Amino acid sequence: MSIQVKFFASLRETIGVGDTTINHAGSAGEVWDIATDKADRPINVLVAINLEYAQFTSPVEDGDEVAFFPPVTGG
Amino acid sequence: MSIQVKFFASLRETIGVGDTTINHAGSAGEVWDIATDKADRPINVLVAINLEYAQFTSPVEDGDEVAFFPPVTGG
Amino acid sequence: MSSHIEQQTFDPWQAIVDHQQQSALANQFGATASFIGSMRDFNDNTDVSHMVLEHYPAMTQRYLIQLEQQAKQRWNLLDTLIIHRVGDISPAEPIVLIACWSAHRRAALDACSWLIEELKHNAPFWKKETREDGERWVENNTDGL
Amino acid sequence: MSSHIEQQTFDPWQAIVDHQQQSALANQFGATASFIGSMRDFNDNTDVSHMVLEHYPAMTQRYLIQLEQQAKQRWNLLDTLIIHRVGDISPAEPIVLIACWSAHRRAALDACSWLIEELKHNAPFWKKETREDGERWVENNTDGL
Repeated sequence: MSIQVKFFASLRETIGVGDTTINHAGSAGEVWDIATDKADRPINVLVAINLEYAQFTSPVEDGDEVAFFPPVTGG
Repeated sequence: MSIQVKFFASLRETIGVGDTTINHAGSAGEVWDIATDKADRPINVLVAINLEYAQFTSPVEDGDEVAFFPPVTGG
Repeated sequence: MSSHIEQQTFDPWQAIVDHQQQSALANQFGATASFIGSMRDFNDNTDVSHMVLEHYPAMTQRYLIQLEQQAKQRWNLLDTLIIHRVGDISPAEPIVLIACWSAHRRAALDACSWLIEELKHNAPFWKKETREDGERWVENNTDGL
Repeated sequence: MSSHIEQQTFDPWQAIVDHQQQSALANQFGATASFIGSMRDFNDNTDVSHMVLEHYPAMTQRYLIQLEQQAKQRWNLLDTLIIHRVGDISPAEPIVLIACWSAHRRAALDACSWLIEELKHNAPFWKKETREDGERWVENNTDGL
């Protein structure tokens, strides 16, 4: 099993990594814990699974791309 | 006493005149009656006195410009 | 703030660019909202080949100036531009341009929307369409839908 | 419908003109509404000299396509265009362009307003400002006021 993990913007700088891969996780929340070595999760962090907004309780599967990022500020 | 009277668009064509002058009138409604020789007044006719929307009961004074026109269709 | 009547066809995008360039507000506006109304070649499912736009010049000018002042009182606008065509108009030509500049987006967007509604309902302009079956004064504006 | 990301500064008005010219709808649209968001040289009363816009490329692309499709389902639109900048941005440069074409005015105006709000709240872009006192990630978008 292989899950691609991405961090963006201020979160990438805080965590200190932009892209990583983990071997196994059951949910997006678990992806966070494994990829960040259980770093505190800021209350406003957003998560996307395969390019769609998701919940931290959402299940993840082999081959998924899971991204974490702060509130968006485009436009 | 002199009052400038104007008719616009379809109303100008119906009445058959664009500009005229009348000598005396107490209200915008009276201006209509005098300037059109008491033509029927379509229910949706609008009136402006000195470039501002007014009522048919609004008083008119010497030197006023009174305009009658159908519902506007610009933009 | 600027409003004027055009007797000839005009390039609405160039008008916006020109107005913006001569504005002293260059780096202050974060938002520009614009609306352009153009002549369609059909109306009520009938082909329209040509249009004449009549207006009441003195009242139009006064009305548009008042309209811009009201918008500026109501919203935090940095600048506004209104241009309206009159005379002979062909399909695809612009009829009306409204542009609003502000620091933040809602002022420009809401003022632009408000200005076109007010103008449509109150500015003394009248359209006469030439159709296959002859000329016809447009009776009333649609509600925008 | 067209949406894309620009790495370099672009001329929003020219982009609208270009898009419109290659459209087959020329004489059908009576209404064009547009919104342009530009970089201001101040924010929260502090001078901002420079900005970097980061995004999540694959998700951004997907999100903007979905957004245009949703707008087209909700309003009677003839065409839409969305352009968003990323990378290094200087004051007065455009950040986002939204343009909507429709037969009647409300569809274009309402869709344009809706699109910028949705994009601001959900599209995965992030701004980092360079100020006198250093770099700073913008924490959250204003509500537009």
